[in-house]
Amino acid sequence: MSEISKTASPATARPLMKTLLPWIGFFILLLALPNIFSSNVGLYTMNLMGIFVIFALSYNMLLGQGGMLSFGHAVYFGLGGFMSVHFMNYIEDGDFTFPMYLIPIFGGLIGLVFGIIIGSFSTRRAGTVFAMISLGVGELMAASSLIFVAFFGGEEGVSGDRTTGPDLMGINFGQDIHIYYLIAGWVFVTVALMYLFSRTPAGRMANAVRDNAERAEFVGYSQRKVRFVSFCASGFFAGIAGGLFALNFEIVTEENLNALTSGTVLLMAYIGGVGFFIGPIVGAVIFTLLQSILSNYTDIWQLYVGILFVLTVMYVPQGLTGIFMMHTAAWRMRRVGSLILPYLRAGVPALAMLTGIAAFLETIHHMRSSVEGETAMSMMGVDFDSHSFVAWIVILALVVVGGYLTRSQLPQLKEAWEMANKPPAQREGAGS
Amino acid sequence: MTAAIELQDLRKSFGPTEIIRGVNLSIADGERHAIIGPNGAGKSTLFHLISGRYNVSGGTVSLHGENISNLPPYEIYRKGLSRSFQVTNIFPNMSVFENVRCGLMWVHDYKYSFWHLIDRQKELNERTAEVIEEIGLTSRQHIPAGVLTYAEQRALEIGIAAAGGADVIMLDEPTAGMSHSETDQAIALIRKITEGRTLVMVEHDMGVVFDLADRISVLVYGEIIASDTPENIRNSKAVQEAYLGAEAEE
Amino acid sequence: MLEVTDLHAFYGKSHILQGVNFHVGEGEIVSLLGRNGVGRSTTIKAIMGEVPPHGSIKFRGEEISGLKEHEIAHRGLGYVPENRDVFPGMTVRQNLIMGIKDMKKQGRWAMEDMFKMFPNLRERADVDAGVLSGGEQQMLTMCRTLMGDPDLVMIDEPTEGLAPKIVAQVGDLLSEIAKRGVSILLVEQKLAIALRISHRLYVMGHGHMVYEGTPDELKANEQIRKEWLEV
Amino acid sequence: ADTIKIAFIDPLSGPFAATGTSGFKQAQFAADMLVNQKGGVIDGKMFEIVGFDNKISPKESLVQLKRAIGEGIHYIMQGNSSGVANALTDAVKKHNDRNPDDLVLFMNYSAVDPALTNEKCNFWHFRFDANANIKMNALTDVIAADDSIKKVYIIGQDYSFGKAVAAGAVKYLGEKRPDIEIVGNELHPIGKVKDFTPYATKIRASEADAIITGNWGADMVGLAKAIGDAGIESPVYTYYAANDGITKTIGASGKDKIRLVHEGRVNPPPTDEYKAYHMAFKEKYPEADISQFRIANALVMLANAMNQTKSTDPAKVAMALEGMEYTTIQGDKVVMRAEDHQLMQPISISVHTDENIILDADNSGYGLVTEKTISAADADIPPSGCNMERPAS
Amino acid sequence: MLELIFFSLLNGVVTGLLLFMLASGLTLIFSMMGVLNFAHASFYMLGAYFAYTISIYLGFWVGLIVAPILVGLLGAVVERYGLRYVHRWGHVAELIFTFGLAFLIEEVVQFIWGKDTKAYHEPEILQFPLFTFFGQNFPAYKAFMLVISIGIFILLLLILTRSRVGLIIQAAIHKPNMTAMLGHNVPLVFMGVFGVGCALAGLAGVIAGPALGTFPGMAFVLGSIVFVIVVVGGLGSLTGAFVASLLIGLLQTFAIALDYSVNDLLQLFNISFDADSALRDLWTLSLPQIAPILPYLLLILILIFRPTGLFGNRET
Ligand SMILES: Nc1ncnc2c1ncn2[C@@H]1O[C@H](COP(=O)(O)OP(=O)(O)OP(=O)(O)O)[C@@H](O)[C@H]1O
Ligand SMILES: Nc1ncnc2c1ncn2[C@@H]1O[C@H](COP(=O)(O)OP(=O)(O)OP(=O)(O)O)[C@@H](O)[C@H]1O
Ligand SMILES: CC(C)C[C@H](N)C(=O)O
Ligand SMILES: [Mg+2]
Ligand SMILES: [Mg+2]
Repeated sequence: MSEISKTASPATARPLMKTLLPWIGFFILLLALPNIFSSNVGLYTMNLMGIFVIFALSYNMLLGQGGMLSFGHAVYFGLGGFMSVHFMNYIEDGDFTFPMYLIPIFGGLIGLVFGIIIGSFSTRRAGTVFAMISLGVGELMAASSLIFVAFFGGEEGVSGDRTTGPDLMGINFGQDIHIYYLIAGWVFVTVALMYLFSRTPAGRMANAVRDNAERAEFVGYSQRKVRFVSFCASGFFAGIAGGLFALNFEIVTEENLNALTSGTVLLMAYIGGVGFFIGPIVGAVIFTLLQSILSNYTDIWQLYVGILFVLTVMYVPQGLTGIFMMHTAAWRMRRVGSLILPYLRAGVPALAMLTGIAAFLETIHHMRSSVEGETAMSMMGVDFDSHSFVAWIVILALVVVGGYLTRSQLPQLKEAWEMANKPPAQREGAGS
Repeated sequence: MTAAIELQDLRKSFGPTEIIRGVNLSIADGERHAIIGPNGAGKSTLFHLISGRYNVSGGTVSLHGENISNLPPYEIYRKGLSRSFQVTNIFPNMSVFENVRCGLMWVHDYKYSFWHLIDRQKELNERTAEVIEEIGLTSRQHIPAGVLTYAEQRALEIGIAAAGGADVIMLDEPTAGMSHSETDQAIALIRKITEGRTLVMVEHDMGVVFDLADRISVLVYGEIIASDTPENIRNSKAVQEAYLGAEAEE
Repeated sequence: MLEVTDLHAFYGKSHILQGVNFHVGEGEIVSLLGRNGVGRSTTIKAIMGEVPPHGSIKFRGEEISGLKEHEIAHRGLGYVPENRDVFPGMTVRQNLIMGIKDMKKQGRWAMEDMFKMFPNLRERADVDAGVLSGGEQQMLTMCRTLMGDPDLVMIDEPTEGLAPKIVAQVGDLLSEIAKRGVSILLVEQKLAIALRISHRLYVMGHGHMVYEGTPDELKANEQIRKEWLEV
Repeated sequence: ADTIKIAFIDPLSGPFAATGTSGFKQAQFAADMLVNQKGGVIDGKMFEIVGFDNKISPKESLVQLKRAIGEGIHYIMQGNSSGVANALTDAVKKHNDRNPDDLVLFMNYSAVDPALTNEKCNFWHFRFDANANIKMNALTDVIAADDSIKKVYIIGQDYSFGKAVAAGAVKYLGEKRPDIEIVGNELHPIGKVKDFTPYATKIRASEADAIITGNWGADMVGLAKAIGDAGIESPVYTYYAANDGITKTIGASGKDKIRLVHEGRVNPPPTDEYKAYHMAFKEKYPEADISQFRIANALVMLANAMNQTKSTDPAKVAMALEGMEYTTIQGDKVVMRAEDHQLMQPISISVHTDENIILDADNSGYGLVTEKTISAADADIPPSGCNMERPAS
Repeated sequence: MLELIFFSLLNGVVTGLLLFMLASGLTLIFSMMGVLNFAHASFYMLGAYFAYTISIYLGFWVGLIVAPILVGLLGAVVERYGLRYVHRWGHVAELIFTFGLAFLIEEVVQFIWGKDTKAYHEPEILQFPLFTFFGQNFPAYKAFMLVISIGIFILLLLILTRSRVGLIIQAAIHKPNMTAMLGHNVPLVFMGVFGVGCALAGLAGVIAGPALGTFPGMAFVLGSIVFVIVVVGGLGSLTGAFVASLLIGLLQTFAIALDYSVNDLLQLFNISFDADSALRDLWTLSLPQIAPILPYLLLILILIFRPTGLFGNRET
């Protein structure tokens, strides 16, 4: 018996401190961020990130953990938003009193209620049928939102004011920085809850059903119920994200529940990596960054996002997080250091090539969209004439030379990679 | 005493063809029962009918005297019947440990709980570790099940089926595709794991069958042509003709 | 007809075939014996191009190593895999149709022949192959390959998982195939069948041939059987 | 000297991009010709129009507003869709309430939902276009005068402006010609209808003698095309059935059939100054037209207000704009009514034709010829329900 | 009323057949390769844009022939260098790949052609009313659309039922090696089918471009409705797609044509309602208003009660 307890899952044996450490780090990070990025744009971006982090994580409860591909997840997000904004208005009108910062609860609840309603028939099946039902429900809701004006406000949506109602220690959340801390608080709590959910029997069975729904039935679980539970939980958290959206923007419109938003969350989760808990977080952060920062610098940022997305699906199906996780083996063996140099040697020319390609696209775009005769443009702080011969030579050189050098470095990179990941000389096995 | 499993005039048709044609069989509590028969006789189908994977077209299946025909698989499992599959059927992306734990969760009464942290459930995890120990996969417990070798997967398949402590265990060709030494290990494992329970299995490897079974039923074209002790079956003319055939040659 | 010289093959870095030499003549049944894991299946896969082959493989005097799988099949080689690789979502009939390479040409075998040989299949002709019993799937795989009218079939462990009685049936089928002028390269574990129907036998050791002879010779050669075949 | 940035928040992509981008060009051109080339404002500060694409979404507009504010912009300009304007005016008010040191002023050049200057009026919002009721009042005068019209079909986009048009039509027709039967009053989703044929079929089947619509952008193109294809002969009374590809689509099939109510005149060109301005614009943007002359008025009035107060502080500028009088380069005298921030200006009714066209639209040979102009005073509809909170100063 | 019904019927059939042209390519790709191609409508859009550009220089008719071929080739390239690569990551990855592709194509189209609507028009010789009925015109171009779509239906039906291509592909999805060893050139067939499917979408684009407008959002507008058709008709069933296309085309036109509302229904039973209640939108709901949601309602109902669709026989 004593032998057995030794082999128990290490998770149970793991010291509490070690489990908590990442969470404490996360907490401190959330507190520190606004001091680092204190500009308006910085705050705005981080608020959006927070909302999308919750939203994307809730999405991954379906796709990554439960194997349900949904094209209509924005429904719960949007409904959560609408519900919250209505409650904001009730508070403003004095119909009832409730602290504004807890409003997202209502979002979560309506997400849950609709999760229960829609989940009751859509989780009956998985795979394509589920995906198509989600698509249908998504479109149906989006179209209905334009019809049921009393609740959805039609084309204009519903606006509210977040500064009314009982305040929190004199703060009425008028400023973005207040909202930041509010969102951060919610992010911390919901991320923790969603993480914990994945560690419960329901969460584990969601994985099992994703892997092999049929077998799950032969260990006592109805696959439909398992999916249903995940689906409802996911709707709940998406609703909370929607509520935060309502608080942050003080307006909720049809867009919050339409296919575009559903697509965006899928994109975020997938780019980040659906196989990892933090994948969607990474995805949401990167996507929001691209969306709000890149769009300041270039008109064609969506083109870049599209390219990034397609390349991710093609070459790193585990998502960007997957790229980091690929290094864990090397990291454990303390060999990551040996990769730095090869990475640099391949990375610098690759960067040059990418710059070249971006310059090419930007220049073409500029030539086509600017007014007749206007040829001066700037990119990354460099001013040049889009019609000049020199500019094109430079672009060409960047692409060709960069591309050639990158290619020439690849074999070395591959070798270094294999070296770093070679298992250490077979030591005595731990017995079997 | 009621039988562990009782089949009464069980029938199954796919479209116009009747595959199981009125099977009557009673398997006593604690018995190790083997079902043999030619390919396509309907052995796996019979398993599917009992375990709820297929709906029956006629007749009844009873478990400990209770009619379980046409219940969904999970209901049947909850009543104490657990099975393995002829074609390996595990959770490939989850670790071996999690695979086995999934087989234990329901019986430990966690159901669809989302308020228990699973890693904190001491008893459950200890029991999981025990089962893994029994199937000899302790050193591989954190590896995704999908990358195990074939024999290891077969062992895991049996492990998941047996983990939950169901009192009736059904194994469909547990040793298929194993080498001789692996087969021997598997027999030992099955013997150990089914100690004190009812075992129903399908096997083509006569060595295994005669080694393990208390009683053997022979299924031919959806009908049971004989159900008897191993010796009697081995000597039965009808069985030799229908199934063993050229076996004597080697 | 088939002439394999100095064939090497690798899985990743492990060198599985280390210079295999053998040949199969017109109308001949040749068996490839050996213990588990010596590389018999790999040999066939290398010939079919599923595993990249290194060395020379000549079929009717033409070099076929390096060709694509479908090109090799069109030269007249047929392959029956060991793991009952039926197309589960298609009916038995569709599976058989899939075997045909050229719809316009009438080959040695018609679908009717197949059904005659295995009435089981006729009965199940419009059922998805995936739900066939293991044994039925094995029969189907074999028939499917024959539908392509190969001049040489390579069959990998056709009796694996079959009921003892059907095993005998398979032996008869193989003889029947040979009678129609098709050469056979058979990989078998069950010595009995191989000895009964083959014209010649090879015994394979680790990655290369260790013995060649007729069934009678092998029966007489206790030593080889002890060392390379028995477990 | 430094520049004064003005955020132009409008659809620069999507089904209404044509209208948005054309407005953007007109704004840039007006800032350049009428402000910057005349020496800028105060002591040489130049206007810079910065485009922000809102994809015609209220939500996205607020996002763009945040961005604009983040970039230190204090003046925003928007016009396409009253839905967006409703959201913006609300957001601007909230922003100014919460950030009294960082004020923003909203110049609405085209969103004509009457509510914006009535119940939703707001000190920081100024409208430089005549509102939907003022325009409908003028349009129904023309309809009422035509005795052959007995049945009218109203069709519009399903949002606040479309509804305002429908409500206005029902109200004024009811007052002026109670005998006219309204045989259809229909709203369709905005920007989403792929094919207007079913609507055309319905209109035709209703045997209406006239059609009233406020459709614009892609929705007007589609509707015009379907009406033309179905061979419907009834006259169409509209707000925005010209330029940005619409005139070209209608072409010969709409000759003398389509009547528009609008501010500003094109044919005959009201003044030489305007004609020169129009031609200069065509020179620079051969593919576009001056379709929204009010944009120029808005910018010049803003410049005047800044010059007057010698300040770029939105609070002072807003005060100066209230009640400001200005004579446009078309020679019209316009006044920004202090009470509700609605610009009082003459409006015209014009017809789609290819005769007597000096300045055509879409380079199609067709254009608008003004048949009737109503003076600012006659066109007036007094504000109702505007309770404006003015900042204490 | 007769006029309304007659023309609604005609319009519905025209819309339906146009939808079918799109759906047929998608069905082809889906039934054969198991790929739910989210980028399908994007290829349709490319067809319209290619044809637009070609028509500027060489006229409509050249565009009609060349543009679908170009789109088909592009589709083949996408299959060869994208989809085939992604295939190894499984179905979800494939689906997501096409989803990303749809996004990318829209961006690329905007990059190349800009964001505004293109002046792509039907050819002069088809710009006349084919007939006039009750004083309402039926444009010749619509008749042209009708003929082409029916032609495609017949052609595809022949290809699908008279050839083995379908089987080969289906086999190759799951077991490419085995299929190749039976003598079938799998990669080529895959590329071909995907290319043909895309070419069909392209053709639909060429024809629909002048009628429905050529703008960057045109793919998005139709994208999901095509899925509805394919699913409602039964995944992989060409006949199903045909029937579903007509059904949805008619549903949409008739919903717009017939002005009935919940209110009418209530009055029938002499029920009145409170004009201020929160549910007022529900009571005043009219058929034209809910026209856009009908297809999706249909989709959900079908999936709940008959997950295989009207004519389908498999779920995934
Ligand atoms: N879902 C189904 N639809 C149609 N026929 C089926 C289905 N499932 C099984 N069958 C048929 O039922 C018969 C019995 O199959 P089963 O798998 O039970 O055989 P078995 O006795 O297990 O054989 P083996 O020993 O080869 O595994 C076979 O002929 C098979 O084709
Ligand atoms: N896909 C693979 N990757 C790596 N190694 C492989 C692979 N397939 C087979 N091997 C190894 O190659 C060797 C030869 O395998 P092969 O399948 O040819 O053996 P065999 O002689 O046919 O034996 P069996 O009786 O098991 O069929 C074995 O050691 C096997 O482990
Ligand atoms: C640009 C304009 C056509 C906008 C329209 N007048 C509205 O109020 O929404
Ligand atoms: Mg079986
Ligand atoms: Mg083998």
